[in-house]
Amino acid sequence: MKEITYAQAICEALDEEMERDENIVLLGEDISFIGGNFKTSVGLLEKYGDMRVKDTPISEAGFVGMGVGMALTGLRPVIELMFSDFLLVAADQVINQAAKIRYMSGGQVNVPMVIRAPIGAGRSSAAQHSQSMQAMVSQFPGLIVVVPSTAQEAKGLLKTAIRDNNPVLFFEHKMEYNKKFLVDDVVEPIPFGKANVVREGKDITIVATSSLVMKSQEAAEKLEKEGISVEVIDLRTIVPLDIDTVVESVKKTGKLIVADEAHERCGVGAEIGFQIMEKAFYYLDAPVGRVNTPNVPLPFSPALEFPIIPSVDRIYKKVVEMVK
Amino acid sequence: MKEITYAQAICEALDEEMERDENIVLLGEDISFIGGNFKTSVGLLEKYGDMRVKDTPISEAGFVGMGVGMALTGLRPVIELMFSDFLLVAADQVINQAAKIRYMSGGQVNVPMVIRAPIGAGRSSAAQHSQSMQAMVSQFPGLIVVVPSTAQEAKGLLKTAIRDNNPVLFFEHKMEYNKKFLVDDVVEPIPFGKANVVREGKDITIVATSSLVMKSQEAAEKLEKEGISVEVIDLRTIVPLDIDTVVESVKKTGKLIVADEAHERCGVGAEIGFQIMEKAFYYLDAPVGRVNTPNVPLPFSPALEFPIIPSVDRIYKKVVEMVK
Amino acid sequence: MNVKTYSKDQLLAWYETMYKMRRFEEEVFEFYKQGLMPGLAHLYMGEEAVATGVCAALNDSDFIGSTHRGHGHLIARGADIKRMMAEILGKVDGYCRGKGGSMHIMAMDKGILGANGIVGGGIPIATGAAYMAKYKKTGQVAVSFFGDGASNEGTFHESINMAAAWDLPVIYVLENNLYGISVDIRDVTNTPNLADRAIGYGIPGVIVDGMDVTEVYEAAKAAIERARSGAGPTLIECKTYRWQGHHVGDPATYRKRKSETEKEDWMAKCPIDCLKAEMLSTKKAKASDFEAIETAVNKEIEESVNFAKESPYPDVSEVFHDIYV
Amino acid sequence: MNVKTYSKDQLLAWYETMYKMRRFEEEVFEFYKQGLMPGLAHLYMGEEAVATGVCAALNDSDFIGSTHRGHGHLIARGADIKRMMAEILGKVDGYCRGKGGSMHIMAMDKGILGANGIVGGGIPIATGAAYMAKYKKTGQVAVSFFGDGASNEGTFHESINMAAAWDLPVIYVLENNLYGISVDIRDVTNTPNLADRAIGYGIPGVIVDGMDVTEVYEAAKAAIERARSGAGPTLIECKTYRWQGHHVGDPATYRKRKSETEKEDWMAKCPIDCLKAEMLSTKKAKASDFEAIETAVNKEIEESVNFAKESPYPDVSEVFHDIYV
Ligand SMILES: Cc1ncc(C[n+]2csc(CCOP(=O)(O)OP(=O)(O)O)c2C)c(N)n1
Ligand SMILES: Cc1ncc(C[n+]2csc(CCOP(=O)(O)OP(=O)(O)O)c2C)c(N)n1
Ligand SMILES: [Mg+2]
Ligand SMILES: [Mg+2]
Repeated sequence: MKEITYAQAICEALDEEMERDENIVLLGEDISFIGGNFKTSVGLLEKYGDMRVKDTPISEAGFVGMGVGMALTGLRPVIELMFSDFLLVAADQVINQAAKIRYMSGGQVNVPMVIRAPIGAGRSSAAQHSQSMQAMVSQFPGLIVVVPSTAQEAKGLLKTAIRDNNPVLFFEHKMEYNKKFLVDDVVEPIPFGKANVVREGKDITIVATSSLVMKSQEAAEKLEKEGISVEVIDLRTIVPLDIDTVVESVKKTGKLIVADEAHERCGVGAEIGFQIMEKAFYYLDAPVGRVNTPNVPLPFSPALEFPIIPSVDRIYKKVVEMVK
Repeated sequence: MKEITYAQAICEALDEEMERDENIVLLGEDISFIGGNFKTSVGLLEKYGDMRVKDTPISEAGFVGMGVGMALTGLRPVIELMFSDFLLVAADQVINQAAKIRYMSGGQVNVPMVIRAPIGAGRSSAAQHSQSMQAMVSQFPGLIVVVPSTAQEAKGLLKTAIRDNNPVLFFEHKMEYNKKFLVDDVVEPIPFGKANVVREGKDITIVATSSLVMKSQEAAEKLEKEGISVEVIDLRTIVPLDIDTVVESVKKTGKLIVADEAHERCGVGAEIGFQIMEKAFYYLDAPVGRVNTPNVPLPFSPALEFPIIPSVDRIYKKVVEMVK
Repeated sequence: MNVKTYSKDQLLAWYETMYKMRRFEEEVFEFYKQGLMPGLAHLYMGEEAVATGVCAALNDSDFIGSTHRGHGHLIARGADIKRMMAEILGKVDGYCRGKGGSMHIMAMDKGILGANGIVGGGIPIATGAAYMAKYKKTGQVAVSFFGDGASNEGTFHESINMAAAWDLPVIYVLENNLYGISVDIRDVTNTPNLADRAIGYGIPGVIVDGMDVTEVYEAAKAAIERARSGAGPTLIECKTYRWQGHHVGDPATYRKRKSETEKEDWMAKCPIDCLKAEMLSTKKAKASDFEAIETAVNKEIEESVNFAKESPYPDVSEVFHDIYV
Repeated sequence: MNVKTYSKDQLLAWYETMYKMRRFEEEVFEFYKQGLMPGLAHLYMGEEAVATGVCAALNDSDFIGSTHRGHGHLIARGADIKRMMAEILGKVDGYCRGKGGSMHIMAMDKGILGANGIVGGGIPIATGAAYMAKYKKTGQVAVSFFGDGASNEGTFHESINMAAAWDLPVIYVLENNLYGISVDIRDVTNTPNLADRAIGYGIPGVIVDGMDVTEVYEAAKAAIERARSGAGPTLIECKTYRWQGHHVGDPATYRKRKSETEKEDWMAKCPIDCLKAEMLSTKKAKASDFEAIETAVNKEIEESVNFAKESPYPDVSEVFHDIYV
């Protein structure tokens, strides 16, 4: 075990995978000389050279599309978008191209590429740099959508993403980058589509993504002191979705909250809530609850931003509301 | 009353509004000389000239962004995207700019613009020309999302869209364009956020969007002969969402199907189903059902495409499954 | 037309390729008229010299990226016309098992990175193949075909800029057929020669007569050599014209706005007829040489039509295959 | 520096504007260092002559579109620095009631279409304002400011092409400060002068010394006259440099890759100091003239700092306002 930051864990996953497979090439803005805007590729330029760690111009559609071409011809590009908000500039290449080419070709080809992108609010970055794009991309078949929680999870899931032969959207939470976590000395790839029960409980289940896993655990600890026993599930991947683990948990607890930082409408909470209604209707003791960013653009001022970020407190209150 | 096609109804709405307000300017590919790829602007070039009916280059991000600038400075652009799939090429301008500028400016400005775009499968247009983008854009606050059903509805709702001071995504169903409908001689704007009960029933409610309203009505007629009474609600707008009308109906019928052609995951069905669970949990006799395009890209071959399109038959079967 | 430099075999091979494209698409058009074809198709008729000249200068292991108007590119790369035909009819023996259709035919075994339904969508993809070739030092090059209309998409700009900055082995072949659907390129740019855009990226921009296969071949050969040598990309603008409307069924009323005889003037430059006439008049070949080719091609086309018609539709279970590996 | 042509008042007005920008951002930097400022800010220091020269040539009713590095553009257009300061601190008296922050200040009353957090995102928006002006025949022009990095976004290409095709009254001001964050523009383009890209659109591309307010003014004036006369857009590339890192707190280690003294060499060309020195040496003005300006500006800055600090944060209920009309 060692203590490293979430950013370092990403770095290590990239490094270990690049060392293993020379077909892995990194593309992105400011990833080489300065090691990435969030310092997730420090030292890789020096080690792997500038054809494998490529600083791109500010041309997201262009370099994501280039990644698609690289993936079709034998490479395994790992692309960094500096903020997940910029997916919108490259959306056609991600959703109309990468996600669909295998299907449109009748299975002739794979598109083994990873797009890494930071999500989340909390830095007063305002409406164009604070979004969480995991719900939007989940609408479209053909993509795998990963929302890692801790540094350990991020490292293991990123390895899986890089080895996967499908286009993977890998969302890192920008508020976690500088936090320290305990991480195993050797981290193996973590399989996709298998949610992780990180805390057992019996009164209510929270299924959470990304940093909301840690926030849910924190809320659960507080709630335990008040006699409420909370089960927390780290969803890990939205696509594929491990609904079975959630169903099992709900059969036990009878109550469910879905916590995801994307906007509420047509979000991950709606999808999981709907599926639980289909698959565990008669076990539910109450309607499923959700904790999201409300349907407003992210405001700049901390006086406005903090109240709407899904927080430990908001999760705590939602549990109390549903359990009491 | 007169009989006109859905495309003609769109044309008429554009014409009547342009006549009324010289600030309305149309932009899009092939909209002027040939009157639009789906013939929804025939005759308008001749009547309003080429500064008001402008054929653009194939530069969707550019001309949608231009529309934003026009809207900020007093015009009311109405932009045609030839297929809703191409929203992805212009997604940043729609979602990061148009949807957020009012908010980011603290309410200083409005962005009165309409983006019209055809949705839907059924023409063997394959994965990049058959998508239904209404669920994706609904994720993002700041946009109004309209999904008209008949020609009459399209005409009335398009007028409202053009007079609205917010960015409006207006999705027309491409399989309707050439169909004939009875339309009132004078069509008034239809308010947003007010769903329309188009058929009363007592055993189950279907809330549907776009062409699935007509398909649901057709299914309901068949079902009536078999003694099943179906209430059909035309949702009209996804944002704002008139959940109250759906709740009222479900209180009566106890059962709900949501029919929308976008992909299932994180779709309109998930959102409405979730809200119904929250707001009418104890009235529901069964889990909410949904009829969507399954989570696969749209295939080209009719042998593959037809079975997955939300059809009268699929709606019919879903009702039978839920009512029996 | 510079037929002198080339051997009879070479010239006849080009003739054969162009003739095959033309015949192929005549049958596609028939499919449409007979209501046999699902969806639409965008015919390359009239532009045959472009794909033929460019692909003749490529090695077998090189890559091409194609467009919605892709039949010609694919045939020039030697794609199996039986499987193309079957794909166009949505049959299971098609290249994409019926999932792609005319606008999405891909043939990775021929280095064909796919046709593309998104205008401009394929330009960065071909550029990525060139990046691979440069990094892996494979000596391959990539050709990106696209239209005048596509040159106004942001991806054109972004891709060429990166290729120029990094000397990627890619050739951008701009098929300027004057129109993007109904829109005259001259109404939506201020650039009489789109090849001039190359200047802004510090790469060569070449204009060629896209109706003359020899001229296209020469420009492509030079650009490909340059790319393979590590000197970077070239933009080649081929001036050409499509005989048919934008897609089968388009009446193309917009053509007469600038000139009543626009279509007829261009048809007089038919790349196939002109090559034949030039070879006959310079005695490079005899009428019987052409007849032999035509007979053989017609037979092949007939076979491919029958193959496609007889091929079954995919089973509905296929809907759920091929999304994820 | 061509100070001769201009009146003392004119020159001192430019001095004042540039000095105000500099002082404004020194205080923003202080906010950051003292932990008073939420988020980040991108400082314009060093580039003051560009916005000053361009905006001096505009009429009050014209439009500008700004970027993430927008303080200078706004001040040059006469935006209220009190409300700018308050916005940067996220206060309710800010231009955007605290909802936008440094990167999204908008001031429609000054024709400022907004700063923009998306690189390249503002270019089509400014172009749209020009479309409005042309259609409504208002005689207004629009200026779009953006960086060297932004010139590699697709929106740059698409917007300029449309403006050129339709002779829209818009001026594209490319602030080439050599870097997009840490990326040296010379590593990601093959185009020593980005102004050359104008050739591909058939419009004038002008290169100016962005450290010299008089040169910028002259180029802007010519381009604006051209635009207003209906002759269409111009691309002006201003060669400039930013004193600070990409944003407050960026150590900017990447600068020394090409030259150890890169920053110092550029700082020696400080647009403010150089104008002052030139005016003093040519006896256009006396030291006391500058002192008077500086004192007045410093007072105004101090007031704006106090105003911003004292302004309250918006009430949390504001979260749900201003999304829809
Ligand atoms: C992004 C996008 N925008 C618009 C279209 C619709 N469309 C299909 S082909 C076409 C014209 C393309 O013109 P050009 O690039 O010149 O190719 P050509 O058809 O002339 O060969 C258009 C506008 C599309 N498929 N994709
Ligand atoms: C679409 C998009 N991509 C990337 C970024 C991150 N980013 C912010 S500023 C910047 C550099 C911009 O460089 P340039 O246009 O030269 O402007 P400068 O900062 O030098 O003034 C980048 C990459 C962004 N905000 N938007
Ligand atoms: Mg064309
Ligand atoms: Mg710069």
